[in-house]
Amino acid sequence: MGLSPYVPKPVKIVRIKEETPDTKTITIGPKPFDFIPGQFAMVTVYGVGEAPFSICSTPSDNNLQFSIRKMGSVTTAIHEASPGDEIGVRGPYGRGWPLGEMRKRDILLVGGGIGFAPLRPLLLHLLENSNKYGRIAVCYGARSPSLLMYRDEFGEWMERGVELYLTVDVGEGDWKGNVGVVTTILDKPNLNKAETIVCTCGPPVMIKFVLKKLVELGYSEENIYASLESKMRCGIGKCGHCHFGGKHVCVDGPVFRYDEIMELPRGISPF
Amino acid sequence: MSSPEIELRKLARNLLERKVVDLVIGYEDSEAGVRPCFIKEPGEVEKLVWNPDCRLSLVRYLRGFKEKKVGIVAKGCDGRAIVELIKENQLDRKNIFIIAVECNGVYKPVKYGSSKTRRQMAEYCEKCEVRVSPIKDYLIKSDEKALEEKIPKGDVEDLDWLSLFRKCLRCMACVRSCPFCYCTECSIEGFKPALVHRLVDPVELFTFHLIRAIHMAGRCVECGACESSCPVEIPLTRLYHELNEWFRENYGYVPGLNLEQAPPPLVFKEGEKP
Amino acid sequence: MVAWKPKIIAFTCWCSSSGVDQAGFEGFKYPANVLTVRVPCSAIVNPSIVVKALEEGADAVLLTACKPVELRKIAPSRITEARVSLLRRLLKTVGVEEERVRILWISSNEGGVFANEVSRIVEETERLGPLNLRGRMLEQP
Amino acid sequence: MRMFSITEESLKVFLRELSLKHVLIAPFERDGYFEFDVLKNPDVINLNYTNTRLSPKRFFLPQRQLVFKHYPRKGFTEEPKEYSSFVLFGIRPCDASALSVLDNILLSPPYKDASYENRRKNAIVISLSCTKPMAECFCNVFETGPIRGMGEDLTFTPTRSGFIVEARTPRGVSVIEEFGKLFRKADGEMLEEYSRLISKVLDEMNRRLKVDKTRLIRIEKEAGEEFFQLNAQRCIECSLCSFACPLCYCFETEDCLEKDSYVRFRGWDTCISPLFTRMASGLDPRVTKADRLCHRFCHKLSRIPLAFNAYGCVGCGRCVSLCPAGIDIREVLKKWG
Repeated sequence: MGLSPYVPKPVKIVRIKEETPDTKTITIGPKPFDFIPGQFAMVTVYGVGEAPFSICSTPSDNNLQFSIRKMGSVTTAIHEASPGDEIGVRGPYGRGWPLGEMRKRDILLVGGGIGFAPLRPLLLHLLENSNKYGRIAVCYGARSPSLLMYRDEFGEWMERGVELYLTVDVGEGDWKGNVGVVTTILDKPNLNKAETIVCTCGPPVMIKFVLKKLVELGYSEENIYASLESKMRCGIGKCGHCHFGGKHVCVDGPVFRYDEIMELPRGISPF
Repeated sequence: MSSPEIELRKLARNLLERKVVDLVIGYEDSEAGVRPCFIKEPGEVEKLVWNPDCRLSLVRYLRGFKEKKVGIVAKGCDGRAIVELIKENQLDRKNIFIIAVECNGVYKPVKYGSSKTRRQMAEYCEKCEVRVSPIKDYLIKSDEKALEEKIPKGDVEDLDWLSLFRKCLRCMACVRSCPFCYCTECSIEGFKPALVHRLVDPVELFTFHLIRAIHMAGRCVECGACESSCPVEIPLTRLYHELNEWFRENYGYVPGLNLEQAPPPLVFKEGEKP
Repeated sequence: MVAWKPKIIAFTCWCSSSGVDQAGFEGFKYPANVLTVRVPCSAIVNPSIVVKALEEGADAVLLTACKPVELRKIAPSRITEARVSLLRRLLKTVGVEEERVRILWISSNEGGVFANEVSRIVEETERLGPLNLRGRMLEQP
Repeated sequence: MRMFSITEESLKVFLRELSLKHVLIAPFERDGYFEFDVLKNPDVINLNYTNTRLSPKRFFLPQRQLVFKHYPRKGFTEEPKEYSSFVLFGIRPCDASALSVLDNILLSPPYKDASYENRRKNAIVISLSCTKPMAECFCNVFETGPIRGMGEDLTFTPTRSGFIVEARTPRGVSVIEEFGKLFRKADGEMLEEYSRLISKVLDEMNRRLKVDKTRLIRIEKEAGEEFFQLNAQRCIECSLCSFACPLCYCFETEDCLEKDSYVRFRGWDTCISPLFTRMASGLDPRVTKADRLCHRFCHKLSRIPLAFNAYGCVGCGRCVSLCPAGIDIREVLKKWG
């Protein structure tokens, strides 16, 4: 009998980095599997539980990274862990960002808060292979400047040609940038709107208004993608927790195209 | 159609038309058997029925309509449950219009895969001495004779409770159908470290049933909602009856008989003998 | 084969636990298979915890409490007494010997009494035999 | 030729020999209702039973089972490897069909549910046809009965002169070959009676409830608020419907600590529970009871068909009969079928 698909592989935590006051990025390695940007993995804290997390490191990295916000029992246990501890991981699961579609096109990434985690592997992958893709723009918003993730990498991204637009809901300290929700800066990137691929992730309310605004601004509906979230127990379409309207978030998602999102039933769909 | 049924419909129509109540909770007949129904329009009152299959206590639905004025069809035991819940500050007497119906006992349900199809009176109705709700706004007298078939009285001792508990699925139907299980988070669900885990460990079924029994002691009005909704027919009412007996023997307290007598766990006098 | 020894959990309230300590100081001997758990007051011991202890493998559960007469005003020990009485009735009903849950009145200076009583209880529990709820709940008919 | 016949006396011998060679699970009466359990003595098998109170899914998907045991000291993970084989005799065609639907769901690529696959592989499923369907039954709607189901190895059908046996899978044929002397080839008269019986019982059921199942996909789009709100008022949020259902497969996992290991169990979950979709952040895609009830029906009648190409209901009628609040899936079928 083959190994049951529900059994995680034990790996060691290599590094833990505090990203924001409530979010930590853990690095585990060596990575037990390859993945495409946008896919997720099930992370087990032995004796506590298991939860799905987006992989936020680049596919070419030898380690895996997860940015995890302290929320429930599993995430709290991860926050209390230290380098060298053993956690379980299995994956990769789900459909990632549509890399094939992105060839030679402009790309806009729209993230909100912790929702930038699934966009980071995509951004890093695009930068590594920048000759294959067009211009890259990023609109990123958070509730306050201290909640912006990966702040120390912003400089490097911009050096490598990323148009980075930041915004916060409430400014604090010496914040000089834009204040307002992320939809207020969506018109700033000057891209070829009809041809640009847009990838977005964030809280459901943000996705709702971002999608509306994007269509208003003239981005083409078939080029808009969003990554959704749901409770799940298996990651492979067996446990039934993420079954919404004929689609499993874990198998058919978490990345959905605009028209697929519109077809999802009320509740899971941000609309 | 029996005359209590006609009277019930007339009353419900009257109450709804005069806007005395916002809705009437009663029983309706369907292919799946007699089931609860929620009448909001006077035109719908013809759905209401009253017969010995009306076994599920409707009192558990009252907590969903806290702000509304609700008319409720109540048997003797249901009325007692309302009394007890008012004492526990869960219901407001002003908001409830109790349509008391004189009850001669209900049938034991004949469910899927039963080997006997004979209809019997439920065991807990056999013990019941309160056929009419102790508090009421209107009384509908019965015209029926007592149910035809009685079953012999059994002793609690001759049940093997552990083997009964073993059959339990912990589907929570007993908890959810009970008028008294109004906690928004059940003590056996949300605990960490867990007294009873989320997934059913057969060993914990013993703990589950005993904890529930302790919580029901001195409150259970023996309406049989738990027993009749149990898929594996565990006679839970017998267990809770035994604990009620303890309260009667030690404190002379029988739950739900009047609004004045406070439940013994809430009052504790100096020098009182437990 | 190792002879079976009963496992007894004793929830001791703060006052009576100093009585238990005293039994140790003064050199009274009592069986080692009594595990004491100190609690602030005997009335804090929820019957659910007692049931859980029995399920987890205790053969008997003992609650030691202050004597009701020694307390002023309301007597928490009375609450404990009532609860234990109710729980014993429940256990008897479901077919578990009621002697497996007991209450002992121990003052803070009664080490000797505690040692004597506990020895007696261990003896009586030995006579009752193992409870083995786990095994009984798991067995197939 | 896959049609055989067996007399009632030979059937008794067959069962006795079966129980000696294999672990035999069969229906019998206990405490006033019928139940499946492991039988040592096949004489207590009741062949005239209606159906069992609870579905036989627990033999394939137990209420709680071990997923793995992780030993942190030794640094390795252990999982259950093999499950014992058994013969499930006397399962009704609807419940047998539920197994074939479960095959579709749990064994669909790319990942297979290993423990289910193993149990299924090691089990011989022998069904017993319904010639007198119960009042709650509606297996005709999903073509999962009443005479022939979908997931069984052998179908036994009672007739006036003994039983007609149809071998449905190669494994079924091998069972017949193993007990060859007890079975005879079915003659023309019996075959005729068999096909007559199939249409007769089906007609009888069609008269009670006739629904076009292909139209049920509509429920996803057209499900009105009102119907579900009405039933949600009634629903008491117990998990009886899911636990009794022969193919409610959704599971929950729970991690526990043991003396020297971390263990994970999986077991039945129910979509009626408010915890089913609530995430740790407090976000819940299905907040109201009506939403959850809608999901239960949509999942069975349109979402499983969309995702797995099979219907998520086999019409056994357990949820209809057992629901304390009388919520009736047949009303959904009538409304949108």
